[in-house]
Amino acid sequence: MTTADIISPALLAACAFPGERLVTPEVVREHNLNQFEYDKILGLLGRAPTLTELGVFSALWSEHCSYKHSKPILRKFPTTGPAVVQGPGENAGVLRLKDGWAVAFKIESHNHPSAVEPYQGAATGVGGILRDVFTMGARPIAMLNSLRFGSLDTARNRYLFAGVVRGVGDYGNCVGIPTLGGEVSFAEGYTGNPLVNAMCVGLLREEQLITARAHGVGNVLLVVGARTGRDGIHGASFASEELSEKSEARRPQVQVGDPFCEKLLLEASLELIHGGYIVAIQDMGAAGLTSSSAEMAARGGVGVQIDTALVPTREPGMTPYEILLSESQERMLVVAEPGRVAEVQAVCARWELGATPIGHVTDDGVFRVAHDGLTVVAIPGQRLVDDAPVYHPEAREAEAAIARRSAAPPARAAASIEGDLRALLDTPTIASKRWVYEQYDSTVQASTALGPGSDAGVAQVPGTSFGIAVTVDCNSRLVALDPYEGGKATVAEAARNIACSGAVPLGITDCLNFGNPEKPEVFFQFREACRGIADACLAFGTPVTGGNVSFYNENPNGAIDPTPTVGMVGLLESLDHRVSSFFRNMGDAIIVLGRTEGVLGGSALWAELDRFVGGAPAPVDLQAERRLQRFLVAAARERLLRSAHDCSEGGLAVALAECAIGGPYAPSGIGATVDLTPHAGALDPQHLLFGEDHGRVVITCSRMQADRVLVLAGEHGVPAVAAGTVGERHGSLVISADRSSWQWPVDELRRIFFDAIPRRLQHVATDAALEA
Amino acid sequence: MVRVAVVRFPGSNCDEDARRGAEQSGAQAYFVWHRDTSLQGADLVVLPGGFSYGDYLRSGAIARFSPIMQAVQAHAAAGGGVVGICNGFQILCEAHLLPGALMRNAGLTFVSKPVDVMVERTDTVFTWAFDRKTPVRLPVAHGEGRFVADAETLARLEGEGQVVLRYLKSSPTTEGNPNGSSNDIAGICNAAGSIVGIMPHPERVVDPRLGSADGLLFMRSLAGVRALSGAAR
Amino acid sequence: MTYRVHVRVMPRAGLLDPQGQAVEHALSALGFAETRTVHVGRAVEIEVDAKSRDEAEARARLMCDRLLANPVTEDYQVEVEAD
Amino acid sequence: MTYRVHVRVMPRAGLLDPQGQAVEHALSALGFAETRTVHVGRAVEIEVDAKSRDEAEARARLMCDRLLANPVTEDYQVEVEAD
Ligand SMILES: Nc1ncnc2c1ncn2[C@@H]1O[C@H](COP(=O)(O)OP(=O)(O)O)[C@@H](O)[C@H]1O
Ligand SMILES: [Mg+2]
Repeated sequence: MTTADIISPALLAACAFPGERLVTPEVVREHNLNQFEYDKILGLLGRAPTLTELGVFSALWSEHCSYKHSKPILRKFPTTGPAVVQGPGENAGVLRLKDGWAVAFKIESHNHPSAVEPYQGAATGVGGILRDVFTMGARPIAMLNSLRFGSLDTARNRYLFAGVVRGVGDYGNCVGIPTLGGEVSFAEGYTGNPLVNAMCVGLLREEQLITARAHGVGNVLLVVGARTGRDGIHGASFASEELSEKSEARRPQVQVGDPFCEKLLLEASLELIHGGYIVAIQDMGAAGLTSSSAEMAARGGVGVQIDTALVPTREPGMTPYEILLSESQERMLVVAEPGRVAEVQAVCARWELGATPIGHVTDDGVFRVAHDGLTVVAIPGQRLVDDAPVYHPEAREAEAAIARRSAAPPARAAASIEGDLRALLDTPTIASKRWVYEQYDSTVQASTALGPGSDAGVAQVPGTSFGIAVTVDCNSRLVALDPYEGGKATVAEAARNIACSGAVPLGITDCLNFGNPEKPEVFFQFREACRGIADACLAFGTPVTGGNVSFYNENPNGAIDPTPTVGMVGLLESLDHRVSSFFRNMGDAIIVLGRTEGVLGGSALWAELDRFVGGAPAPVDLQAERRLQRFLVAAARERLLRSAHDCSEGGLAVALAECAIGGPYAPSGIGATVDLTPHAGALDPQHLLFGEDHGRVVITCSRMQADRVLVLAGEHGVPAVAAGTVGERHGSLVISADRSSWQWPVDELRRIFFDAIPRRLQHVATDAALEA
Repeated sequence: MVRVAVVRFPGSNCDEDARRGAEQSGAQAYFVWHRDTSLQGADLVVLPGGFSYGDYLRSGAIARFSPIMQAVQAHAAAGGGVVGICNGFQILCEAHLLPGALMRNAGLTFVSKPVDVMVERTDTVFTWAFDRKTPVRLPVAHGEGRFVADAETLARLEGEGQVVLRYLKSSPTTEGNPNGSSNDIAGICNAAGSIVGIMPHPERVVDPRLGSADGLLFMRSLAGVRALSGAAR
Repeated sequence: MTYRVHVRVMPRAGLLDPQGQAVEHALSALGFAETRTVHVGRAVEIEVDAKSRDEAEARARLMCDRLLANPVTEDYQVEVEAD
Repeated sequence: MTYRVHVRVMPRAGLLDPQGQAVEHALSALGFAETRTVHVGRAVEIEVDAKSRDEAEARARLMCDRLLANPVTEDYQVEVEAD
């Protein structure tokens, strides 16, 4: 029995706010609560809820806040390890780096708001994830973003894409956080339901960590930052239903971001935390004041008393219901000892922010809200959070999905290896994302060691000689075809990207974007993908430190492709060890690591050129991946590597081409001569060049070091074959295998790769033109 | 040691980068708050990059009315060195300490990338450590960097050698002028070379361990401003 | 006939207008104590060939609906300049 | 009295107006063949306390000179809404 169970009914008295609607079955349904949940509320209160209380339950028991369909599955993630300072449950996870430094990081989705209003939806998504990180006491030092859209062939998708990118950029640029990486892909399944996942990474001294637990009876709750308006009321439950005509009607609830205010909030919050002025801090994200206050109280095992009439509002006449559920941006809830309130206000005033006491911590365990003294909410606080319903939906793989795995595409008549590579480099999903990341400030803070464009981004930890590497990844086609292997593959790719940069993978955060979990085939995807992620994390020793679940990503045509995005951070022992993706010097030896079986199931070749998404994806050998990671880090430490690039979509051919094309600001491409005969010459060329087996990396080293590299690979149990030589600038990429050979002028490939996206977007400048 | 005051406006976000860069080069660099009225005996003032007041209305338009700007005006009028980087350049133009204005990029999007620029004038507070015209590669990151001035002003800037930095047109890698600036201008100064505004960010490339030190000589110029005062006046 | 049409696109009432707020503060700091609320939006000036003022206005409204205003976050007003 | 003042700040004629051009293209791509030139600027809406319309207008002009318009690149127009 918890303390909450013994709260006497007298403490739970509350009355309707004058003029508010009666709680009828219809109103309950509007709040997305089912009969079972409503009965639970009746039992918990011992009476009918007021409308305001119903709003509170609706928000906190929404999928978005309560994880009611995902909790039992998420519990299976490995969450502990020697580096874990803070696991899941707080605003962001925290991992230990070295010399007293720690990294706080988290990823979050803002899919539905971005579908309705791409610019503001994406911008406020960035704002939210930033707050999650700096409320831990960490200074944000890097942003990443993972985006999904339907095909760029339609105007609506181009509009969404351009608007989202501008929104992500404008917000992060203004706050002054460099974007160091991300990913964008385009597939039919995201038409009408784009995905916008933003990740933030921050640094703190381990002793500066602060958590979101209200404690100390009598301590004061303050709202800091922007005023509360009527925007985004019920955003949390909006995020927990499918997009429909109805969502269009919700448009007036769009939240508008103010990155300038966020920057002030960031500085003020860090000063409040590091100066020891406050005992707890929590951002007001989804479900605003409701979730921030209720969750802080529940974590601290205390009650809170709030008066909504004290909350500064943007417009007069707001009801307690509206104030509690508003999702106005750039607000924080802070807990301070009564004696320090004046100091808190002084710090905030210096940053031109208001800090207004709105209530205090109580000892009766009740989440109580009054408006001008009239109590409108009185709910047992712990149970409000802990007793959220939990569902165990049915999971069953769709027959069609099983059938797809054993299908193969019709043979293509005029397939040419040369043409196929050109075509693949021209597909927006594979092509350079320079058009995107040039809109993001990637060098502010003067700590960027590797910006966007390489396998992982790397930032220096200021004042030290080491760095952190960051990446986000997900290949949703693989997850769609085989959720378990796809889940493994996602973590494996992230870890490979980190290791290619020379860093040791440390841990992950995840953003699990799926359709409606009440559909058995969707829940199957979810459960299996999570199992794959968990197994990979266990094998790699990279715990899950937090994340976000986004369900109900559907549109009239069905669920999106399952997209469990993984954000990973790694430790780069010394900045001097960092490795970028591109060929560098003529005469360097090219070595191919790993094994190629030539699996085309789920490949970009089939999907993009044959319009066929099917076949069984290659299985992931987690132990082989682990050995590969260790080898890459060891070789980087010995400073043996000139470049390292992993093979993902498009297989060996695309990876080699990307190495030869070079970085976005290289003066030209650089040629190479590669003979894959010793690697896997017996394979059919299509399978050899475009197969998407995992665990493969193309590295280069000086010719003198090649033997040492091969020996080191052998010691680590990593298959490695010397396969060629880096050629001259403006040269050609020549690949041969067995008795065939193919050739491409690198500068032509370069043009295709960098033009693919801009040439499809010639007219989207208009949206930008109309920005006020 | 040279005292460099870095002004922090609400929304500045390259303030720490500028302070650190100046300090690494040997200056004694410190922050002054936009509401302060004294520069605390600064030899040189830096208006750093960022989004002062959110860049609302026009970048730099609101910041120029900050209380500290009176002290900056006085310092400038007395011949003291003032350097504006990116948002700082925009503020200097809005405050009429430098001529012209910085408008929305011609491509309409924010542009973040390295650009190749020529340091054309090497006797200013921000460039004297260069001993001759030198091409450097510096990052830009701005949405409003298109330098605009009337024909007469442009002619004067060119005629008097007040163009400090110019985007290199022919660079194969960075595609030249990133924002449509008149005459490819990336930075200008007043006639004396004591007030300088540039769009690129030298303070972000001062550590060879991070890949480039092309900005170092700018920072050294700041840190050695006395040497200029001695030599140039 | 060529008409000159002035379109004013403003952030919808109730939505946060951070730019308006910033200008409001700046004006009052500059001593314009008499200003109350400020909102900042976009002005678009279009020259349109049309048979009549009414037609010019109707076309301009269509342009707003299709392109010039964001139906999710903005309201607009159209005015045709006297000829 | 409180007056509502509409301020229109437009890029000075002769200066490159990439926003206007982009909108012009987009409109013609959308089939608005009748549009000629388009310019995009800023609309500012201010509520001002003043004794008369004239005073409201004069104050608003002062606001433009000091803050709302950049004299180097922009022109402005002020209109006081009928009360
Ligand atoms: N939305 C984005 N934001 C920032 N950088 C991006 C974005 N999308 C892609 N990039 C960058 O482009 C490069 C290539 O991305 P991607 O094709 O996803 O790489 P990989 O397949 O090797 O993971 C990476 O450096 C990545 O960080
Ligand atoms: Mg890729």
